[in-house]
Amino acid sequence: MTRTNLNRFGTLIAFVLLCIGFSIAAPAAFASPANVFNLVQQMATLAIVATAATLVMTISEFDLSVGFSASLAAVICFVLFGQGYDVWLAVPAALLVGIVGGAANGVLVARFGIPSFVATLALGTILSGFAFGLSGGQSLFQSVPDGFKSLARGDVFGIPVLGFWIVAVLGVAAFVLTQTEFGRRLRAIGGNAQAARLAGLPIVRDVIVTFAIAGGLSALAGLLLASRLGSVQHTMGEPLLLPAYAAVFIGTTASPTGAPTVAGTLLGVAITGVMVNGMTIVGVEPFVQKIMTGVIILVAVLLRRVGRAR
Amino acid sequence: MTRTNLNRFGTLIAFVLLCIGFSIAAPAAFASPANVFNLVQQMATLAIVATAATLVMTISEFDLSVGFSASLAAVICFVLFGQGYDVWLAVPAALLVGIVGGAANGVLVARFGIPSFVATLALGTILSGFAFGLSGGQSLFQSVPDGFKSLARGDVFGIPVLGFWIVAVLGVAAFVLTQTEFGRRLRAIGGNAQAARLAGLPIVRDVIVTFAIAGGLSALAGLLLASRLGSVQHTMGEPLLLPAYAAVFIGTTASPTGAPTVAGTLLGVAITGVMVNGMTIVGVEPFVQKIMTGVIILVAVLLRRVGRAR
Amino acid sequence: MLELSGISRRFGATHALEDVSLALSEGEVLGLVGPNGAGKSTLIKIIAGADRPDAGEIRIDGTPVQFHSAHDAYAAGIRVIHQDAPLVPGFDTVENCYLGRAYPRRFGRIDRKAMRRAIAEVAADIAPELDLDLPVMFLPPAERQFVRLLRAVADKGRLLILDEPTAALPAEDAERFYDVLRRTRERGTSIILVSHRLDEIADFCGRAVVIRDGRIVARFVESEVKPESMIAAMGGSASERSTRATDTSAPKIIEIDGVTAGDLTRPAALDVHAGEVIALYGLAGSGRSSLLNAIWGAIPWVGKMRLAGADYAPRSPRQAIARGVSCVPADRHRSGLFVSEDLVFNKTLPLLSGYRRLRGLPVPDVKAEQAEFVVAAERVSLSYGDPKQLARTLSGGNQQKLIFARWANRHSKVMLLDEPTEGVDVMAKATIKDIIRAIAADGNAVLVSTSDRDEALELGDRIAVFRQGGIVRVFTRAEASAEALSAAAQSREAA
Amino acid sequence: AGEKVSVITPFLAAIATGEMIEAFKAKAAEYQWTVDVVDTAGDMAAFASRVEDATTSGANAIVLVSVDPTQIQDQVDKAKAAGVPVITIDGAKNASSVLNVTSDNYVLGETMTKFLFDQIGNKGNIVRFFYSAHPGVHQRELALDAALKANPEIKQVADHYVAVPGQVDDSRAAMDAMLLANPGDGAINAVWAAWDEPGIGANLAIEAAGRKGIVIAGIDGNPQAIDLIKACGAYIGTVRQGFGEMASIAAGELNTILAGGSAKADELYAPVELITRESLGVTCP
Ligand SMILES: Nc1ncnc2c1ncn2[C@@H]1O[C@H](COP(=O)(O)OP(=O)(O)OP(=O)(O)O)[C@@H](O)[C@H]1O
Ligand SMILES: Nc1ncnc2c1ncn2[C@@H]1O[C@H](COP(=O)(O)OP(=O)(O)OP(=O)(O)O)[C@@H](O)[C@H]1O
Ligand SMILES: [Mg+2]
Ligand SMILES: [Mg+2]
Repeated sequence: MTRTNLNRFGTLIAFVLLCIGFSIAAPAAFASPANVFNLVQQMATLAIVATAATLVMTISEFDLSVGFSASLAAVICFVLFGQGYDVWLAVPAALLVGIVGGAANGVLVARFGIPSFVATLALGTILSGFAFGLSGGQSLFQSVPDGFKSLARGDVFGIPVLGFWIVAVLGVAAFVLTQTEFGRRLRAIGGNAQAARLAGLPIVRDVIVTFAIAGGLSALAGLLLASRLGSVQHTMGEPLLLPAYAAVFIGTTASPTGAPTVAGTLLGVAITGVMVNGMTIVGVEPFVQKIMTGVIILVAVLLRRVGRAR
Repeated sequence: MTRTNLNRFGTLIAFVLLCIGFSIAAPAAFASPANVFNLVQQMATLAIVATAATLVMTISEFDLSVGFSASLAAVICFVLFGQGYDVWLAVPAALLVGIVGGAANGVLVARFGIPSFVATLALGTILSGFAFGLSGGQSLFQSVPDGFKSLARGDVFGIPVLGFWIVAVLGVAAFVLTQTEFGRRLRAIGGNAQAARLAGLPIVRDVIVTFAIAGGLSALAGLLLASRLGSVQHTMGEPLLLPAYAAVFIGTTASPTGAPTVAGTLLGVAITGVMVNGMTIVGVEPFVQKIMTGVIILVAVLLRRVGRAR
Repeated sequence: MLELSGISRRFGATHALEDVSLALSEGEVLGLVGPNGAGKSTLIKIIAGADRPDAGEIRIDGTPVQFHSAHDAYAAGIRVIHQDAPLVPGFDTVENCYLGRAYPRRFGRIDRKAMRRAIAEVAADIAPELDLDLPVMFLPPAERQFVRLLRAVADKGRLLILDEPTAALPAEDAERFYDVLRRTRERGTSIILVSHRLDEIADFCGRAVVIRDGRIVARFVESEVKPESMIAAMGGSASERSTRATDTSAPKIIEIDGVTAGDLTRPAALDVHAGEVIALYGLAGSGRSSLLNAIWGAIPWVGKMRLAGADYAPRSPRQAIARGVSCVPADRHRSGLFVSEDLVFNKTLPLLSGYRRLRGLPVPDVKAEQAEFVVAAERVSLSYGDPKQLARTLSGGNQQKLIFARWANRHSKVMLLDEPTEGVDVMAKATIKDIIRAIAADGNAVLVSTSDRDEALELGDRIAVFRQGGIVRVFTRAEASAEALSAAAQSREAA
Repeated sequence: AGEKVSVITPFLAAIATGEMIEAFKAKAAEYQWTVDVVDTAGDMAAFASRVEDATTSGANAIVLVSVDPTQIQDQVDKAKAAGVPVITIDGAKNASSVLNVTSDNYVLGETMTKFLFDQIGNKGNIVRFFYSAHPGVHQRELALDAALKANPEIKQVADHYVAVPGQVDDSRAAMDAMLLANPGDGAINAVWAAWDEPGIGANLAIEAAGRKGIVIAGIDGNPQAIDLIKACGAYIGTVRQGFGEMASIAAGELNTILAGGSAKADELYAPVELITRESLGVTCP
């Protein structure tokens, strides 16, 4: 138990040290309420996509289409705006596309037994082709209703709206994974798919549902990003892919059994977010930033071993 | 046995169909000797990086630093050229950096138990920071010795030089994996690490060596690419990452046990290579190309199920 | 040759081994027995270099040694089959047997032909029908056990350690293995044998030690090595054979008619009445598991089945559960356990929706789950430290009990049990048999496949004997005897 | 008429590149060429491969967009050897290509920098958003460097190497941080964006922080940037590259080349146009 806690603390300690370090280096700027506000906003889309990745990794699969789904959802939403459709139609339509795309991933994986890496990359490429075609390769920013912009901007009682999204999405995901029957089933499938099937779990259905949720969350992240930026490019979601999985894997190092957890993923997102933000504030050279990014991540995951026997 | 063969044929059949399709669509251009020559050249770097990925996936790990290693090696080589160093010094130095970087990955994974996804991404980011810093973020193309250019250009007896590289690298890798003791150990470690441990295999050493080889191969691919293009950008290797793993995974669908094989990987590389080449020749719209790419990959991996029971 | 002194090993609060001292001389055969969780496998892992003791010393030929890896022990001439030893799934039998060994070479290249020849020679004696060239992932569980046996005896060493080598093997298959083992013993190899089949220990071992709670509690030599005395030392008593007769007037619960599936290649017919326990007996690969898996909906099957008078055609275990069927699958590691999850998770998973606090809300009541776990664990005499410990930290036999415990409290109409007592100690076996009988006595039907011939005889109201993919004969209790079962299982003529 | 022209770029996802290619396609339709557009999504190796494909597939001409041919010299040489004329739009002069049509990137940078510096009275603090990997963009950076040397009263207090793709979000996050690192009115007076998209990201951050007294200028004449200029916020100017003009000059010259003639010169420039509130006729309160 103690050892476990020390492990868990390791990565958390790294995070705290990072925050302390930046607070000393740039006390006024880094530790200011405004920056915390910014940080929360900046982390939101990544946190949501990383949650999608967490769910999929819980069943021991990969979803490489998350970034493509995010882009496509944003493009569809803005194309619909351009044709005069309302927020209440455009947003659900875009989310639905994400969910359907995700479900298709699930079908390819669960029904047809295609390795998820191939299935989701291929399907993601198809989605990105549609995003490209629909946007005409252009940046879309016209006729965006104000209602849509308020999805991800501003604050309520001083707390950024995106903060509420983080709490809502990650809170629900954490609850589902740890407290519900569905979450248990996902862990079982990820732990031993053969045994899960023989224990009577509806594996095919659960896998499809998981990928569909991941697709829906990715689409949501794409929409929030679009709302935050007010414009859409057809490749905008792609840079989310690697950081999302990096966050999940950093998170697994903070979990006693090495399984992905929502809390661990949030820690991973927070570490990467704070790192980039802090280094930009301090004004580190771009190439040094890259080197430091790698170093800090390694230190963070190595620290967890401080408490390890042997 | 029959079932196995049919499965194996599935993806191969997809490949042959693809070639036939393009030959019909563009008989003069696609099926010409000049185009076959091009195809071989175009596939070479990806084939080598995908071989690195195959080795690492044989031990059930990921190496996300392959593209970064390729870039860094190319940058280092060109920076050394710029300072007047000779090919005989610059090339081995660049390869050595790749090997050392790979070995460092191996140490992080095998000794410190960091998930390979995190370790290699973090280390890769560090490598890319160095590539960035050394190149100053700019394209390098000055004072490249002719000897270096001949590494990846031209032909011998009508066969492109890069074709020999493919045969050499993939041939050796296939031989090592299937015929040698080292290869058997890698397959055992990847198949069941616990079984390998209980059989007393030197896992730590083998994992480090595998990552080191992967780093060296990535560096080689970067150098060949630099030689082919005659210029170097500090991000040039990055687009190799996803296609390399896609090729490996496509290859696994052609293997009876689902394990990665060099032959399967080559098939994966060939499918993606022919697909893009053929579509360019036929002249497909960019967004349609993306959609087709996804569709063809899915069809290829689904075809293998033609021979399946049920 | 081997001396252990003062060996201790702790896992958290659990003292798996405490001050164990033991000596083995050249060519000696030692039996190691004890209840589940006593520390046998831990001791073996330490001798094999797969685990390190917290305290104590290992000496070989009088010299203290420290094994840092399994390779060190191997180099010292120690050969082991661990309990539930993992194999490399993509490797065939030959490759698995050579893992960690020096490969034969010919002109510098690995000589696959020589490898195959060497393994085939041993296989001819132990498992003549085993396909040596098929990746073991495609082999059924029983055949994978043969691979482990081959691996252990094909590579000659000074000391051979076997941790429950025959746990799921029928007596006839086990006998062939012991024949080979006898020859090994005659060559002067020392052997340590762990088994819960005490008659095997009595037959084979000149000396035996009993471990309980991590300590050696008794040592027997020669004629003292008897099942009764060992059971007494373990703190249990031998069970008796019940005498009941089938009530053929009771309603048929399950009717199987012309079913083929997997290895069950000849159409099988069998009716099971309420209150009846049918034991399925046969050699490995004879089709018993396939029949159970078909009824469980786990593999594709053809034919006709009826359950409680209605048509029954399950296409997934889920459908089977919905109809009141329960199943303990064979091969707990591949098909049963979630080793990285805790005990409660493992216990309640298949019937999770039964623990809701609010009926419509799919959120399990953790307290209720835990309470039920404690009761079930008690019932199957599971020995564990904490309900929250991970399943992988249980001893082999306790893992098996955990899987059995899943269904122990359910009122199943049909209970399918595939090797439910694999690796379970004699006392717990008796408990499990009692539970099985109690379930049947409630008016349910039980089909239990067991490789333990005595268990088949004790449990079965009737005993269906399988041979080469079909049922060759169904014995009534009166007709059945060890000899008759063996004869039927090995008979040459088809039914 | 009927000639096959391959248009190849690694940056189709970049808005400006897309605009040039669309304009080129429109012109090509007039000349009745068949145009195949190929994008390699930032992948230089694939870019080289596609140039080879175009050469062997018997294209009558190859048009490279937004790249310097030196980056794939061997492939361009081969095209030349095969008798396929190569022209570049928004690229660079090269011995093996027959024509480069571009805006003079140095002039673009100079024009924008001068405008921006004038707006802050040639005095104060600026931040820079840049991307040296793109040869054209790098020229603009050189223009800024020169202007900084010439204006010692202007100080660069922070810079950011923009991540592509994802440039808008990335620039926004960077600007968020820069604003906090340089708090107080006058700590930052201007944002120098090497092209419009980072400027748009910076604008979002400034808007959200409610900071006054910062002006932004970019390059490209991106429609969204023009909207922002009209909106009277921080964004005050952009330099419109004549993307359409570039494409039509290139198409016109190519028509001559395909007819057996040769280009007017090996490098031609399209006019650049500074877009400000003034030029747009907007008066702000
Ligand atoms: N990795 C571990 N972590 C924690 N406890 C462990 C671990 N391995 C074994 N134990 C505990 O050590 C004790 C001895 O286990 P061991 O496997 O040696 O028993 P065994 O005698 O082989 O039993 P069986 O007959 O069931 O195989 C058990 O209480 C078990 O739970
Ligand atoms: N078509 C199939 N698809 C999936 N699994 C199959 C198929 N055919 C057979 N199996 C599996 O193969 C296994 C056979 O293993 P095993 O040797 O234990 O059973 P058996 O042949 O019935 O022999 P035994 O009498 O020893 O139980 C079964 O567990 C069954 O699930
Ligand atoms: Mg044991
Ligand atoms: Mg069986």
